[in-house]
Amino acid sequence: MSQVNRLDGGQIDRAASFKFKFDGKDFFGHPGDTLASALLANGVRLMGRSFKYHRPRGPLTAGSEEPNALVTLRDGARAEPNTRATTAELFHGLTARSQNCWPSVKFDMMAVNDAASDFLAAGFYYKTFMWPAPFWEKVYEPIIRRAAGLGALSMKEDPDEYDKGFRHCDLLIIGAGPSGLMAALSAGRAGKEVILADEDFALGGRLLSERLEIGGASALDWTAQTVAELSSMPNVRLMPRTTIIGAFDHGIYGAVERVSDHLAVPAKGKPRQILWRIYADKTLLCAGATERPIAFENNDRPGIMLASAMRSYVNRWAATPAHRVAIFTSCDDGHRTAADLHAKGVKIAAVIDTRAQAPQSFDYEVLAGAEVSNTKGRLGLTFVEVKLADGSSRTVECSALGMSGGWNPNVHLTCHQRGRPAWDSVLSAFVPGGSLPQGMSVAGAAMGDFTTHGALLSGAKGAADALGIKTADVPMAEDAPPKQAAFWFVEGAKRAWLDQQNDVTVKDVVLAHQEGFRSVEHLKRYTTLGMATDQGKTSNMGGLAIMAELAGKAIPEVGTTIFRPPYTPVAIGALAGRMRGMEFHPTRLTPSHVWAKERGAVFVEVGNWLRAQWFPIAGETHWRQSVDREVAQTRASVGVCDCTTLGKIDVQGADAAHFLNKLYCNPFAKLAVGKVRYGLMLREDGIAMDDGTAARLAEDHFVVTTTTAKAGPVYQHMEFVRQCLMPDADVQLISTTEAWAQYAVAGPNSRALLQKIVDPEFDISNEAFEFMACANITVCGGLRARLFRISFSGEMAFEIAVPSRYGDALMRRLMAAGEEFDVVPYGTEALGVMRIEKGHAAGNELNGTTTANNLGMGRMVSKKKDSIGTVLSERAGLNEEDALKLVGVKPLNRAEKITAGGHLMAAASPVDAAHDQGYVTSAAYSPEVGSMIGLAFIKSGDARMGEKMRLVSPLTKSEVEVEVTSAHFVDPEGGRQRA
Amino acid sequence: MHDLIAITALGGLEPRVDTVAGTILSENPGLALASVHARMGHEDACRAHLADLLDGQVPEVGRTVLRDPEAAFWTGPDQWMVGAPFDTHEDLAAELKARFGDTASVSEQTDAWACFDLRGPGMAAVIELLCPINIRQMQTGDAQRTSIHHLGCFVLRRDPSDWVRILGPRASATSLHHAVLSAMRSAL
Amino acid sequence: MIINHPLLGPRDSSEFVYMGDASLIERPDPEAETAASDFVEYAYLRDNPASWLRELWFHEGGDRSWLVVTRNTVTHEISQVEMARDVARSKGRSK
Amino acid sequence: MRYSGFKVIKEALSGHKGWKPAWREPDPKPHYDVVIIGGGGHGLATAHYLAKVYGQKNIAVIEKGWIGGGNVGRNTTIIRSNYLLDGNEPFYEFSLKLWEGLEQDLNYNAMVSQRGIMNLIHSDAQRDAFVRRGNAMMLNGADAEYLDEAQIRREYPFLKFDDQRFPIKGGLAQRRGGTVRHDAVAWGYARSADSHGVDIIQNCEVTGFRIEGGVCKGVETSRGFIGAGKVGCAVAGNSSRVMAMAGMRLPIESHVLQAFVSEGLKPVLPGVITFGAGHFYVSQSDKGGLVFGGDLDGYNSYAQRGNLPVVEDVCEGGMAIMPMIGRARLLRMWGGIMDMSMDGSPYIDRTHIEGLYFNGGWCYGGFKATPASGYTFAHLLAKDAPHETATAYRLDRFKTGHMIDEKGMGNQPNLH
Repeated sequence: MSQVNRLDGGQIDRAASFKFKFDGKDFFGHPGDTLASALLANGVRLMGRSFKYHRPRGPLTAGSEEPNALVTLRDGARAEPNTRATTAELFHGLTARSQNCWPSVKFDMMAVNDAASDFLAAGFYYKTFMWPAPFWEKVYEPIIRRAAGLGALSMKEDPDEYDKGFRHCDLLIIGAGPSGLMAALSAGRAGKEVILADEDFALGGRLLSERLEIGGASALDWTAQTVAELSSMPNVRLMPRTTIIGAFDHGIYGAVERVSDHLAVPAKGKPRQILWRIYADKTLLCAGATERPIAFENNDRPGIMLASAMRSYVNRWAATPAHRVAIFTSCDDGHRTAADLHAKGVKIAAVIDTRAQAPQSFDYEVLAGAEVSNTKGRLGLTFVEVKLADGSSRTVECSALGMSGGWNPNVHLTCHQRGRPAWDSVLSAFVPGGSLPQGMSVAGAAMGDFTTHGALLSGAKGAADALGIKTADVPMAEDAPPKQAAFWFVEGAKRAWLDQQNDVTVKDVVLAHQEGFRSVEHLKRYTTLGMATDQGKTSNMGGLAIMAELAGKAIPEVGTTIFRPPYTPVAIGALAGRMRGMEFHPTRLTPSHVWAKERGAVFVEVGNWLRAQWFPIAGETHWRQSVDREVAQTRASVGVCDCTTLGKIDVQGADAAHFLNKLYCNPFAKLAVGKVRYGLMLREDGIAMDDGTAARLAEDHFVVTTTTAKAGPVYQHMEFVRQCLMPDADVQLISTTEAWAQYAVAGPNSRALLQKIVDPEFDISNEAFEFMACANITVCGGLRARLFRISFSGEMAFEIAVPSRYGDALMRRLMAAGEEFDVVPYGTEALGVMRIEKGHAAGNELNGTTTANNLGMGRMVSKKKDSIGTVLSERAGLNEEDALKLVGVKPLNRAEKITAGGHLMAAASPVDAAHDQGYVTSAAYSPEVGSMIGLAFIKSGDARMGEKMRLVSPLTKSEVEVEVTSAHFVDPEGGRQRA
Repeated sequence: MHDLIAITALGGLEPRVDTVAGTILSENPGLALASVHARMGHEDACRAHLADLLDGQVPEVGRTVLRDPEAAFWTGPDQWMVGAPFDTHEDLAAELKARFGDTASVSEQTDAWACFDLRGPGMAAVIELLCPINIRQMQTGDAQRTSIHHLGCFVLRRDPSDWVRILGPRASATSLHHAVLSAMRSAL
Repeated sequence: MIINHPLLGPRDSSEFVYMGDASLIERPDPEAETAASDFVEYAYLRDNPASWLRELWFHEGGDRSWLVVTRNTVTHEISQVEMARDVARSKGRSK
Repeated sequence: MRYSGFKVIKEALSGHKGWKPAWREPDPKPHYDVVIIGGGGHGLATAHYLAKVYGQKNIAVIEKGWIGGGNVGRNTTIIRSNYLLDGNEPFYEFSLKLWEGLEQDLNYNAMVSQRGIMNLIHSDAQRDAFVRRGNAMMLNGADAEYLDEAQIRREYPFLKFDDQRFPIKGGLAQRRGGTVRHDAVAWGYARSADSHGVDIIQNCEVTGFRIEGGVCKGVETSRGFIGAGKVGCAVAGNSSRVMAMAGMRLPIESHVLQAFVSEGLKPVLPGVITFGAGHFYVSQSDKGGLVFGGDLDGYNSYAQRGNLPVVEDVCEGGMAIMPMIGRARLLRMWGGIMDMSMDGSPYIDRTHIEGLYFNGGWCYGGFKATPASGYTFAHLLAKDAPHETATAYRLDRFKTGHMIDEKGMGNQPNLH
């Protein structure tokens, strides 16, 4: 098909042609076209179907406020549902499909809903589908759900990348129409840092769509010169294709830049879109205005659109929706459209003006005091019926109808912080209200300055006022005072659309009112008015006006609606940026990672860390084989485990001991230099927060360890205590977690192994370096290191730390030196098995609800001193007689499984919540015990040793008989670790 | 002298260098770091020692003192990070402790951080895609802590001003490197 | 939001960790006879005003200072930012 | 007027002239037996059950603005009873059972849709915790189901399984969980309460309590004094503001929770899915929008709006687990005020002032609790004793040390 509706002129590049496809058919357009303008140029008016009644629809607008012309753009994984044809930039090879129709946009089976529309009035579903009860979910809802939605997801991963970025400026100007350009010019020339953002790909706003003059020359020339001057200023950044999506607190704006949406595929390494966070000292909103439609019978047919949109299509894109066009207007602006179209050679069938005093024209017929009473043409307008001033009717043949009900300032961003717009009775429109977001002011049509000169002037003044600079001189331009009278709907219409996408008609609003849904919020929710993808940009005001009429009140008394971010819908991918896939969270690698990978370790995510979980060797086919071997070999000889992930906090200062005494519930003041002590930290509410060790390296120097998971929160807590509770204490803190590679060397041969690498001047014999000792030492011929004699495994064990960059080499050295002892590297699984065998609490036990008492450490809580949490740990509810106590459990039948998360029931009790005795926190197979074992919190557990209980897990369908035991399955006396 | 071989934060034996459109990202393992935190009541003495070390200058809030061999930047109230060439000052913390004595708490920080130098005409555009720092206003000698892809980092603007140094958590060096390199490919 | 750090100037609030009412600085005397109920009130009861609130923010992604921020919970406007340590001292806290 | 399919057809054929207002707009009477402050879901449900189940006659619900304008009108519509602790689980299971019969009870289709909820599991420790929870649910008579990775792949093939930073290891499902058309809940309860004689008084703001000799005699309002035998306060989000007028400080902070909806899409999600390694949960509405949310913004707020960092955090979670939504667009974001309690669990209790009762602290669990909250609050108001499923929700539990802390985060509300 050729471009039958293409006119002369326009801002398109006719030298080049883009081939594109819509609903399987090939078309041609030009650079500078949108999909909508190119389709109109090709004589296509029908582009989509409405949500509820599946009415045939064409574009209503030429911009981002479009409710109707929604298509699925692109194919395959890049398919992008609900894309507005009116803003989609044409590119070579573009493909688009209409949506919400089957089998085709011209013949849509679901259009049967339209015939049944009487039964589908607002809120009908709340009143029916209730009987019989199961039918809602089994019958009715599936039918309704099948009809839901507009476009479809591809069901494939989005292949494009998105970036996030941050920009700062003195003045953010939102919208590059006359006021925005003038403001940018003023601020730019004054040397201020300026960002000028516009959602369009071309800067100029309405100037691109009008036949106007500025300063005696064409407005297009002025626009081009202005943009050129702005581009040359290093302090001005022009951001076309960028939508300011929201005004957030304190001058922070979200902006989405569509970097590659006008390309078939983004260039390699380049993002599809960028979400910018703009930090603006001041903001000038120059967002323009949106023309209002008029509600009349069948006002939704393809070919019926806003008059200003027609002007845009004709002037900017040289595309007319039809060659015979009528205009329905309540203000002078409709006549401007008629004049522009006429000038371009489009036949104006008539201008139907609601006003008796309508201006007349020599070029076309004007029907004053007339209204459109109906329209015809199922898939595209064929004629309109007009009720004339004298009450008679006539028809006007036309294939397109422009509606002009006046203009509404685009106040959306002024409301993002819940500010309310104010009513301007001269304009019969809402204008920005008093409480704007911090730093924001408004200029141009967004403020109600509807003339070109007014816009230029208010842009210049807006910039000057915001920045305290001189107001720039403004060129002359059109300055006709705006005349707009309110005209919202034609009386007596049966089906007159307000919200075209959601199919909300005047009648629905009347029904809502009749049923008591009279607040604006009730109206919106009951009828879905304004809830569609256009967020009611063209429909909310009409709904309000009708509510006002029904209530016999003025519009501002009925209320306003709040506009919420985003200004236009935003791709979820853009809001996520690069934080997806393997980049969702940063990955933390341990110092032995490279070595462990070489060694074939299986890794596991522990918070953001990746840790070696186990190290399979040849012949092992199941993880348990590896883990059992690692445990057995460690307990029999020696094993090495990377425990760098534990938090390490350097605590220094004269009051360091005093400080730790406050933090830990057990005493620390008298810990000797060269010694380590286990410590339990409580939250102020008396619940255990974290445990770890504190090593006293010097009188005024401790190294505190935390669990891997709590390193951050514990550090924050320590800073709170230091700065807010003990502000005069001489204590300094810094995290050193990643500075040191720290390895546990555990097992009866651990000392012998370490003696091979610890420099000989350091005696690490049991006498010189007993259990819970610590020291600064050197290894491998002089490398500074720290050595701690602590044990998580229950074996004789050490933890040795060296600067992280040497961690890899130290691990290799330990493995080499340990060959003679059959040294084994072990991972987090074996670590877990050995700690469960020893009954050490870990994250599963320190779950944020357990007390020292529950953990069997009640006696550790010092009564002699005040520490965080001690007072509240004494509350009755935390010290009841049958409080949970940490114990061990093992199956009576060794072959049976202990399920972590299983609950414990007394031998003969019913299995229900009322008889719940506790739960298993951790479970593992213990090579030493020869069966699975578990740690459990059981009511009065410490008094129930030997009791036979049932471990039930209905979720995993298991029930096992267990015996309550001590939590210390291995070496309960602790002889091994002291050896 | 010990015989253990160091690896870089990215896990290699040699530092990594990447170039995109003339802007260069290089891993820098040659930096020894130690934090110096004044003891309560010894703030003035601590500053005096610091000034003594840094040719009479003490980095004020948000600033660095850039000089050789030792340099420093402000990290918090009465707290600084001191840096020096690793080859000559590997045990920087011990050197500083000897100098500062009881006037400051000193902690070795060398391997807490991975260090990347980003340098070239596209530096500012890359930084804009990484963190909220106002790079157009940032002066040579400014130091800011910021967040890059959820990683707490220091960004120092060096001399010449097309050069920033990024210190990020060492264990996440791979993620940080990936983030910066992706931003370079995107912006440049 | 932007928090105007007393030392560092304006910083994005996403660099901070929030803890809540700054009355948490005023930890009761554990030796007092009423300590048990004082601590319950301290730990659990809040004014929670719909107006100005003094609250604790930790500059986790910055200089690790705790700040006391006076912020309006209805408008999010911030009127004052202080170093929590100074506030603690002014409340008589010491070691 | 009863609603039915026949009625809809009849009205359609006669121009919808016969529909009556869903509720009256009465002026306040000088005295009621029970005055409920708050015309949200909980307050309206309380009135419904007081009238219908507990046979009370003289009841008013007073609402500052329009009914259903608070959190019942701004949530993510999820219902479930997948709680861990004995203080909570029986209550939420009771609520789920009430949801299951709600439409017939109210003669209003609130579109209760039991499409199931599935919590994804990403680590061994998380699995242990979820197994414990699933067992607790079943021991309390609720349904729960453990799914292994293979089952998740079969049922949710569109999730991201490969190159996943936190691989999916399984899931805990509750098939009876699901979603409800949230606004319809308020309207349905209001219409039913109204039909049982309850006066629903909109645009009537409480400005004070009249308390004499330790006894609450009624409320001062913008429409004059309204006397009451008993006053029940159900204004979650604003509990502290209202109860401060009675001189009470509460164990509550108000926080903003944002929620989001995408443009309408053809149905893809079978039920509710929650990501276990980030802040993201999602379902799809009957209109096709993806309804999703994540974590609190984290700071005290009454502003009903949030900020970008949390928007981004939530979308990051969404893209991590479900990268097919990258090209779907976020249509709207909004914020609700959450009554964040000190242990993450609510309060339904008498106060120290005779005749004054309190219901609040719902954190972000309020919507799913609506029926049981109304029922048990009605029980408390009618019988002066807690309902058997709500015995743990005492205001003094922090004094006694009987916290109900599902997440184990302690006395910091923004972490629950």
